Amino acid sequence: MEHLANALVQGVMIGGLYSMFAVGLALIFGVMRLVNIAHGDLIVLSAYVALVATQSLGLNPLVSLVVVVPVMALVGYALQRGLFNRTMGADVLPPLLVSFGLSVIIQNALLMSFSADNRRLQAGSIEVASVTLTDAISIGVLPLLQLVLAVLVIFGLQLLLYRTAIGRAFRAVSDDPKVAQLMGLNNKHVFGLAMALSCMIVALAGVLLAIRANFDPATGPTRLIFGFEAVIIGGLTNFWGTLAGGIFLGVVQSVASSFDPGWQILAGHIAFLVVLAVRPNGLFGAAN
Amino acid sequence: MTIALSLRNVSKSFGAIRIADGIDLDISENEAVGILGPNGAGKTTILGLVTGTLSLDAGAVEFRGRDITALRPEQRCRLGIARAYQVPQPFGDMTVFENLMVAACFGAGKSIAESQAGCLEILEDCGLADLANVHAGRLTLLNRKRLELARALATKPKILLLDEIAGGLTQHECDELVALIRRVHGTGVTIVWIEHVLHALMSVVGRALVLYQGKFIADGAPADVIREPKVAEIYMGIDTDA
Amino acid sequence: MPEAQLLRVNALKTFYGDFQALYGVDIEVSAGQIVAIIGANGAGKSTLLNSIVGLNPAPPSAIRFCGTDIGGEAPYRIVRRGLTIVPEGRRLFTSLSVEENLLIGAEVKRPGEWTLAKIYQLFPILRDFRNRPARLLSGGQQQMVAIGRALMSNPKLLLCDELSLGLAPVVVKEIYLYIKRIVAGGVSAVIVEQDIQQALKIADHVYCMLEGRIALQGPARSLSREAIAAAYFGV
Amino acid sequence: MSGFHVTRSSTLTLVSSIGAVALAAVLASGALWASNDTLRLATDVFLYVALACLWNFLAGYAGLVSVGQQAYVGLGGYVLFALAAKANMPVLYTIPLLGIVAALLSVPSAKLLFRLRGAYFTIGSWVLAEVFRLTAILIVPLGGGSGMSLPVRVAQTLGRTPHDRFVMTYLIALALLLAILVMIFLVLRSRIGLALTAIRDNEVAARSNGVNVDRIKLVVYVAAASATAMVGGLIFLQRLRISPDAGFSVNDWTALIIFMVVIGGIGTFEGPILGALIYVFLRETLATLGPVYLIILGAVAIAVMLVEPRGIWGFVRSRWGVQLLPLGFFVGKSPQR
Repeated sequence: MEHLANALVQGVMIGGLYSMFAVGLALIFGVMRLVNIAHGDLIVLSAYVALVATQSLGLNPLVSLVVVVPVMALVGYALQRGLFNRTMGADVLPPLLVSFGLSVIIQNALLMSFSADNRRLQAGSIEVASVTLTDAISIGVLPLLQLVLAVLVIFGLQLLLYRTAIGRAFRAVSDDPKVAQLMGLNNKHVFGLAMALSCMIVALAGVLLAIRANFDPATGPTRLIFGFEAVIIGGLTNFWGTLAGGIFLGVVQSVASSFDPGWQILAGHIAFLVVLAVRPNGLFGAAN
Repeated sequence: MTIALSLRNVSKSFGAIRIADGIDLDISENEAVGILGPNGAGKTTILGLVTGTLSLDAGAVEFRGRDITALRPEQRCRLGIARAYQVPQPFGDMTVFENLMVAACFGAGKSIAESQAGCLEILEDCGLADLANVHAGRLTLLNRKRLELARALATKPKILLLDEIAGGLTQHECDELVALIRRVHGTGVTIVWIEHVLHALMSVVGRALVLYQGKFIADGAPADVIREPKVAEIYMGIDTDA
Repeated sequence: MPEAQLLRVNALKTFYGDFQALYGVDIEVSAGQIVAIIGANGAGKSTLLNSIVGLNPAPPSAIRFCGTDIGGEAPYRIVRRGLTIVPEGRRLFTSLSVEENLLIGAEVKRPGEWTLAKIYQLFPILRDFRNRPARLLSGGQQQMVAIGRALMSNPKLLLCDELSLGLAPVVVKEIYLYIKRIVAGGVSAVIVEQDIQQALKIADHVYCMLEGRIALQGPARSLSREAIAAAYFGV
Repeated sequence: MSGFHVTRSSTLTLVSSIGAVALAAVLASGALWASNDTLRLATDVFLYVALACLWNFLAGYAGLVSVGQQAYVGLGGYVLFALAAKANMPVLYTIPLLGIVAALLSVPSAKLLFRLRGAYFTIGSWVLAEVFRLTAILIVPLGGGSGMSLPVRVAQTLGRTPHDRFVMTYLIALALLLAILVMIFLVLRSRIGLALTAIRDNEVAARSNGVNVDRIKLVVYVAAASATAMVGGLIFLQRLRISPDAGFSVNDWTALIIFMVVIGGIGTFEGPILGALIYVFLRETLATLGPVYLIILGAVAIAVMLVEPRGIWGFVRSRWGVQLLPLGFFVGKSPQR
């Protein structure tokens, strides 16, 4: 029983990370109906940027966020203005294929620069620090930090969307991009900012992931899929739903893994397909 | 007389705008009905509710006594409900002839071989035969409207819903259109026609309805309906002081 | 002409793919004027407006605003120059509140007298509903928001596309009273209307479009009903 | 009577049809004269062309942009190995069975995936492929995570010498490719083909004209899955070895294929064939480049999407109005009037 409870707690923690993968995806879909297949590869790319920053500047990975987050924001803005904006239109095919091509390019560029070896960021003592709750359940400080950061990110995003001018612009462009530009908004710039913001969250998620688990150039697609599953399970309504979706996915994986590690990821996928079959609008989405 | 189409207590709004507010309406088999009303009154929306491209907030739609409220647009089309859109919706990368073939094969449920002759005939009727091989995306607005009508006819409809198809036509073209619609009506097809070009409408329909703020505020012989003061006030803007 | 010329559309042709919608349209608007553009469905009125605001491609010299060629510029740049539209069907941002809709209009940060306070002074009802989602307002109130949203950019010229669409006659009358008041305050306006009577009542100058061309134009008072009917229906 | 008549072919389509038949005959005769290396390369080409045409059928015609077709490639490979090595079924008989198994599995898959629209369908298809891959890892009798080889005795049923085996695989691959091309051609020429173009042009209008969009898409999805599995079976029959990572590789069976189709011309019949040929030509000339190779292909595909989304053949077709296959309708004036 305790063993199960521990799996549950760990699942909730990892779910925080998944929801961070997911909100970046949900944000750009919400603002510009773009699904970025390279999302997972951007997460891995940020991990490598952090790797370079820690090695060359001797920074602690958590401190390296000061570099990684702005770098990824620039990457995001540049990708949107240089690439995705040129494919936006009624047809979903061009942006999909372009982001898919980008995904393959990032993976192989990382493969060439860093080889296929497993990497990990060394964050020092925080990695092993933990809080013991009972004999069987202890919560790592790092996973806890992830969950807290995820909640903070989502809280911040909600504030940004509903309390700031840029958030208002995001929502206006999402409602009616044609009229938004007639009211003086530069949609391309707004889209660029949305992608930059998405990539900032990606950077945070990527660094946290890289401290916690091994990564290599090919791990991106799986992160994309986890994020996507969290979005769909969460129900596409708001970011809190996405957080719930991420936690649901984390718990399912963690509990399955406690029985047989081979089933961890498969169980998550199956849970997603079951949700799709039973409640296509998501577990936490509106019933309509 | 049997009823072709019924709306039963139909309601529909977009936000604060009420398009239909508990509408009841019966249209008989082989009737020809015109729908009038100011811009934005929701006439086009009513057609969308009948063809199933829009969903009702409340109420039911019946076709020949059968409740079709839950049916999808393609199912309603195959039952015999065809619509010519106000803003033409051609298949732009297909030729005019192929546009009709889609309607004949799927709307009327025929094979490719069975469809061809009928489609040619409709093209000639609608004055499009010489444009049969032209890609629909290259047609002028006028010809797109003709195609819209031709394609609706190719589904072999029992009821034909027309939305502003006479606008922009010259007098001669308008007369041809009226003659065509009368011919179609003559073969037993029920007609529901939204039109601002009144003289065209009046020469076809035997009954006119005026939609205003979610209700039909007038229903009767066209000549009587347009003389009603209420209708003149809200609809005939230019003629109120005449 | 003694008055300052604000907008000049010069031999504008517009195409949608292979389909030509405008065949060389000329229009002039002077400061302080209300110009009406009338015509049947499909005559090209909305196409003309969309070309002016930058939604359709146009050669630079085809549209001149305040002495600068602006044809083909991005819409948001044109707004910054002081040319705004109240779009057909209002097109409010449905998930934004009334006040947020108005604030979007102020994104371009053009200096001028129109502020939230002044909009609420003009349309007091909007102040009461400021935090409501815009989609829950009545048609007339939504039209006020749409006009207010456009005014928030402090335009020199306001384009109004089918203001009367879907509104009760009483409401239409009220909306046009507001337009008169706004123009009296120093903003010029181009109104596109199907309601001819309404257009004639308010406009200084009228253009009538037919099949992508200007079929008739002149000072509103000088045009006879017969001439308009002929130009309108092309008979 | 009507003064018009309908034809579906022109001189050009007649010539190209005869040319296609002649080309097929020449290719078939290759079994008699080609060397082992040529046969192997040609078999590769056939299988790539087949995958490209099938993906294009799905994405370019039915708008179902799947990045999960590797699910069916791997499925085909695994089922073939299971039937031939474990159940001792003659290899030739297994191939149609692969199609049937994949078709049966693809129906419930489609029912699930079709709940996701547009881009979400795309990622959903990837999840499904991952489910297939992770499931394969769990199946111990088929080698689990490390995969399995096809026993020599099974391979030898195709022919005693390596040359005989190459000839056999070559002929099966060619036959399968021709069958797939004919299938796609006939579907495009049928009512379904009309519906597919209509849906692509204007889905709302297609529905309003009686087209059951979901059913048409289901038919295409199932047909593509079934044929892809047969191609997958042949791919691994040629390789004699399969593993979950090789069988369900998104790079090998979907990314490369998508790049071929995009470069050649998505939504055209000829484009994927052209794209696959260009790919194999580049691979043979630039083989040593490694990952750079995928980067270049990806970049070219992106450039094509940005500059000319219709690809090389789409450009040729719109520029010169070439239509090699009798897919359209032509209405002519009858002479007697």
